[in-house]
Amino acid sequence: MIFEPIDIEISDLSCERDDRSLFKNLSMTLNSGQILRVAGPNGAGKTTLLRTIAGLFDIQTGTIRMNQSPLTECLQQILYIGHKPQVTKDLTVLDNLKFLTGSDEDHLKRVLSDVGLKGYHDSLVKELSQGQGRRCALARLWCVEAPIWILDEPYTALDVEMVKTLDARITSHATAGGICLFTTHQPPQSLNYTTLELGHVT
Amino acid sequence: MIFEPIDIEISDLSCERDDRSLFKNLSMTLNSGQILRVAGPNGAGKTTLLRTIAGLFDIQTGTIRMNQSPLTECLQQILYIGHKPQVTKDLTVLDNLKFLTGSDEDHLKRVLSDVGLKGYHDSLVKELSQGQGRRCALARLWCVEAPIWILDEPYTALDVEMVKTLDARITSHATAGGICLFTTHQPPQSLNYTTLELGHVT
Amino acid sequence: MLEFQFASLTEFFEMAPHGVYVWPIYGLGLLVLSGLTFANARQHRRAVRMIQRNLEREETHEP
Amino acid sequence: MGWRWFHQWGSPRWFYERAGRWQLVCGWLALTLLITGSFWGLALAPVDYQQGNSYRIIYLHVPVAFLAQALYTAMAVCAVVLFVWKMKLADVAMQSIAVMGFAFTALSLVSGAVWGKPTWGTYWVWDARLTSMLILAFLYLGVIGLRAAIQDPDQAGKACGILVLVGVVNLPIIKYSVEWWNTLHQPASLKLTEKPAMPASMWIPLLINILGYYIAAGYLILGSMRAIVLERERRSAWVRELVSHA
Amino acid sequence: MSLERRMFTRELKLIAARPGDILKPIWFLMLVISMVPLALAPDSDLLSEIGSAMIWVATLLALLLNAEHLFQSDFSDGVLEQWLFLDRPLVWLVGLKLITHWLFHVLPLILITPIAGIILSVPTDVLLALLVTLVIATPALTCFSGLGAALTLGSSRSGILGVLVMMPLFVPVVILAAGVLIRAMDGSDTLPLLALLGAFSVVAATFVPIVVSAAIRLNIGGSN
Amino acid sequence: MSLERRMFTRELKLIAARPGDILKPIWFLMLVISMVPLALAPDSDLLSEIGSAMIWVATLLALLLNAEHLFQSDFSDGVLEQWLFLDRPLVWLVGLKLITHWLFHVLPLILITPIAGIILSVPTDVLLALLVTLVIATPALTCFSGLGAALTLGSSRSGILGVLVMMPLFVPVVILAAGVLIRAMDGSDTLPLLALLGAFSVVAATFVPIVVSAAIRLNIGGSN
Ligand code: HEM
Ligand SMILES: Nc1ncnc2c1ncn2[C@@H]1O[C@H](COP(=O)(O)OP(=O)(O)OP(=O)(O)O)[C@@H](O)[C@H]1O
Ligand SMILES: Nc1ncnc2c1ncn2[C@@H]1O[C@H](COP(=O)(O)OP(=O)(O)OP(=O)(O)O)[C@@H](O)[C@H]1O
Ligand SMILES: [Mg+2]
Ligand SMILES: [Mg+2]
Repeated sequence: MIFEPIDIEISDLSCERDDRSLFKNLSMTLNSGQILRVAGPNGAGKTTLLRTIAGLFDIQTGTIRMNQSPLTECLQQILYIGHKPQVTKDLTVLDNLKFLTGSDEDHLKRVLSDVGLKGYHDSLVKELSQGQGRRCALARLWCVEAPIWILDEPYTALDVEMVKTLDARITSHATAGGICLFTTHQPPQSLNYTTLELGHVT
Repeated sequence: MIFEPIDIEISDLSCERDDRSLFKNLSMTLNSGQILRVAGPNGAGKTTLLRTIAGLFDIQTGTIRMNQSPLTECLQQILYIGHKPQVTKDLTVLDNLKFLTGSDEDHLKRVLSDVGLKGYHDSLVKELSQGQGRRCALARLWCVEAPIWILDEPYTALDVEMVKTLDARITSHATAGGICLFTTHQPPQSLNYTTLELGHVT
Repeated sequence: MLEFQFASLTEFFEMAPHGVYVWPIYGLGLLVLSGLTFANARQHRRAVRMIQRNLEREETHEP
Repeated sequence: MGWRWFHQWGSPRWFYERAGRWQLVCGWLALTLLITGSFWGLALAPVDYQQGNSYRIIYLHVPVAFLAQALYTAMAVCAVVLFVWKMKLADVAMQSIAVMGFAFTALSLVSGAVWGKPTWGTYWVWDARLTSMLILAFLYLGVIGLRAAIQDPDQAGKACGILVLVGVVNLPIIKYSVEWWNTLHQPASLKLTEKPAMPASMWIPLLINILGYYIAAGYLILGSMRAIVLERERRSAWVRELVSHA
Repeated sequence: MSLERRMFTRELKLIAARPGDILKPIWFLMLVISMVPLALAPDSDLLSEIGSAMIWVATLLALLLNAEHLFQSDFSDGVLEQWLFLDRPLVWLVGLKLITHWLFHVLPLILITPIAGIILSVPTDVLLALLVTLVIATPALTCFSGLGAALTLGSSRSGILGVLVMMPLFVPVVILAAGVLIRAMDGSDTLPLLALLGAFSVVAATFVPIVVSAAIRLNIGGSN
Repeated sequence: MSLERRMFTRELKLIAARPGDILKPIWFLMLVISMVPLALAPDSDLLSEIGSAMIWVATLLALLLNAEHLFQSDFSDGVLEQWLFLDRPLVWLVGLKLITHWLFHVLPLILITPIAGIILSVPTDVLLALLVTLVIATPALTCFSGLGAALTLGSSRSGILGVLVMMPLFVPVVILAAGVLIRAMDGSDTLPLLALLGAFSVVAATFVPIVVSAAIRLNIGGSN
């Protein structure tokens, strides 16, 4: 599957939080096929930036446009996975994904075996280990057709093998013309990305 | 400061969870100065093992003794930091640490600047970024006199610099005769440790 | 001593004037007892089926 | 011999195999007794000169009410056994007794309430016995609710055990206080009929039914315990063997 | 499967996974109802006089307990923020959520009130009026408590705070319902008051979802 | 600073950080109290007859809402499991927690009841008796609700479940208190009943912390 060409245009974005300027006059354009890692020390404002681009945090100054139209009209194009688990602890893995993705059961089972959760489809999420829970949330990447991925520390709690699987998935998404923004503190080895460094603060 | 010699003797420890055997007949002895990394894929049982040794999860079969006496009598010797935040979101950084460590304010402020939270002592924990919150929880390592440290994924959400600081702290703890058990998926670079590999499952 | 206390079966079922109170109660009692019996049987059956399913799963995973 | 006999109860397998047979015996025995007793009570026992035919509810109401109270005690005994001897079977028993106990309590409440309509003219009065029965129902409900809320069965069992024991300490206090509350101010305007000097043809069927309901409860508890044992022991070799042969 | 059906089945699955969410308020209602005679004397005349009012207040409280969780756990799991990325307007989703909430969480409470009525010896005709007022008034109450729940999502331990914030809005509903019950006891005409209650519910159901979705958007913006 | 003082100051800080924890139950109490006259006819004879009982029930409910959070947030933050590593027996810490809870969360509720009494036109001497019963009975109620809270820590959305589970145990307390109030209205001697209530509280305060700490340990064992 190949996505339509898409671009995100960020201009003059500034954000101040807790009396501290996190980023100032940030301008950039992201095009189809681009993978961008937002880097920076703890508290630099990576999460804040990602949430702003995802439309979850109000823009303080500046503009963000997608294919020339304002952000709020294009939210369906975005897949956002953040710090929070994004899944309901009391539901099974399968039910969670069914609701979030709308895919059918067979497809989801195939996806689950891709992310190493084969046989766990009817475990409750709260019975999973930390990393297994993350895998469940990330399984959405194998289902959804949104071209823009915004992933906040997707590698957290994943073991080495799953990190590789995820890298491969992100690469294939970019090849298909999607855009991926992510943050992480351990730079991933098997991924081609550009880096946006946010100021040093802590 | 130098700790009294201490040893942990684990013999024949087995654990089964959710109908799956996580580890079986695990036996080992940990001595003063040892750093042990528990490794293994997601769901292997690392957290379960660490919680068992910390006395937070009931031993199913086997025994754990510290300096020849049963585990339950030596819990004050242990410092456990797990997946959960371990800090109260609605309190300030300083108040949290005051309660957990009992150290005085001046010392705590010094510790906070060691872990890169200088100037954040009266921020509420919920106003911190992910990594800053972890730093706050880890600040306890600079205050407490417990010889046995049990850390479950301490590196999560930390930036490169803080990872180094933490490595250094663990090393100095071991040099002083303490014991450190930890888990992580990205093997730390600047640390000398032995590894216990838990079985492959997922 | 043991004789049928009612003149006819209809009278027995009417149990004038309290049939409306007596019979539903006995009906409910029957319902509860049989319901619990049935529920137990079902729970047992489901346990067996779950174990069988697990065994089958293991067989497919083993080779 | 006594000790070994006691020890066998620690083995779920031993229990599962025996319980099947006992259950069968109990089931048929209870059926016979209940049919006999109920038919006798409904059709053959003489009419009560005061209450008319409505009194025939007694053959269900009284056995069930006795049972509702007895089962709570049984549950408490199981809790003690669980904590003292760490016997898993006691936890299983606790789980099934809670459900059966609630069912019988509810049945006695409903049958009593319906009986109240023709005799007292109202379904419910705040009589001491009725009130403490209602609270007993809530106690059972608490045990069931607590177990349902906790995922891990071992943990749920222990939590329920604590609750049951605290409840059993309180049960006499509740009963006493409710009685005292009811008689404090106004003499109860309505009373459960005092034990009448019944003719034998009235109390014999009652006795039969009491026995019948007790055995029926045994049958039901054994049945549900077997199912639970099977589910909890699903990993053990004997269960796997049993199921794969079935 | 359409998004609407997915939301609906999810709600059903959640209820199956946590039946307590439905049962707890019912249980609470019954306990409050049985505490009243215990704290008072066991005098059935007095009880039947205050019975229907007690049931109303207790149902109201049970409803509040219910609504406490309306959005909270989805919010803290991060599922609620995913609603923004769905291809339906937020108002629509909120309305859907409120409807399913009324169906699965409020209706059962109403259905249980006759038993409470029997325990407190409420006369049958008053009981009927009670049921009717509850059915007509609860949509408004549900909307308001939903608004309260949405407004307080941001505070970490909101608990019943949101509901308390909304309590003043409940006052007109309670007064109208009490009026209906008093008239029902007298045997006079209850229709005009019921119509007023109904109008209140309709207006609330029309406008409140818009406000609720604004409140949700607001609170998502402040969280991390 | 000794551990005891640390726990104490932490509790104070928490209250300062979330004043809602104290204010919500007070607010709830006042709202319930003001809903009752709204839902009933504004008949002050009837009100003063049932007033003190209503205040008792409302206080009980407010207390329960209070206790819901006794251990829950510390448990899910992982702070509660740190108690096991402190050099005090768990029972001692639990007792301390229950005492601070009573002081900071229950006492304010009791202090507010006179206002509720005025709203419901409860006579002064009955009001006095009400206050005394509340002071004497609430330690037992606090202990029981603490037990409920501890028992249900293991379930993900326990909410008021713990309270519901414990409600039957409140019955003796409510009945005894009702007895005191009725006697106070009559003007007869309330002392024996008060002594009984006091004994109940003392026994509960002695034994319940042991059971609570067992329950906490149990639930920590099952969590991750
Ligand atoms: C909801 C209403 C009622 C409840 C909860 C209830 C509860 C009970 C209980 C718990 C017992 C067993 C007492 C014991 O252990 O000694 C009992 C016995 C009995 N009940 Fe009821 N009852 C109710 C209504 C009635 C009514 C309306 C009648 C008849 C007018 C009635 C007649 C009896 C009789 C005759 C006994 C046996 C007395 C004895 O052997 O002590 N009950 N009931
Ligand atoms: N809820 C909040 N209220 C007030 N200030 C906040 C809040 N959340 C974050 N901040 C502030 O905003 C800054 C940036 O936070 P952000 O979460 O974007 O950092 P980050 O780069 O994602 O850090 P990390 O690597 O630790 O995840 C932090 O320094 C913090 O002080
Ligand atoms: N609360 C629970 N109830 C039932 N089973 C559980 C529970 N928590 C974990 N498990 C099971 O125990 C196994 C081990 O979990 P554990 O958390 O110890 O893994 P882990 O090695 O720490 O994994 P990760 O790297 O993902 O943190 C998991 O496979 C999971 O299925
Ligand atoms: Mg971040
Ligand atoms: Mg883990």
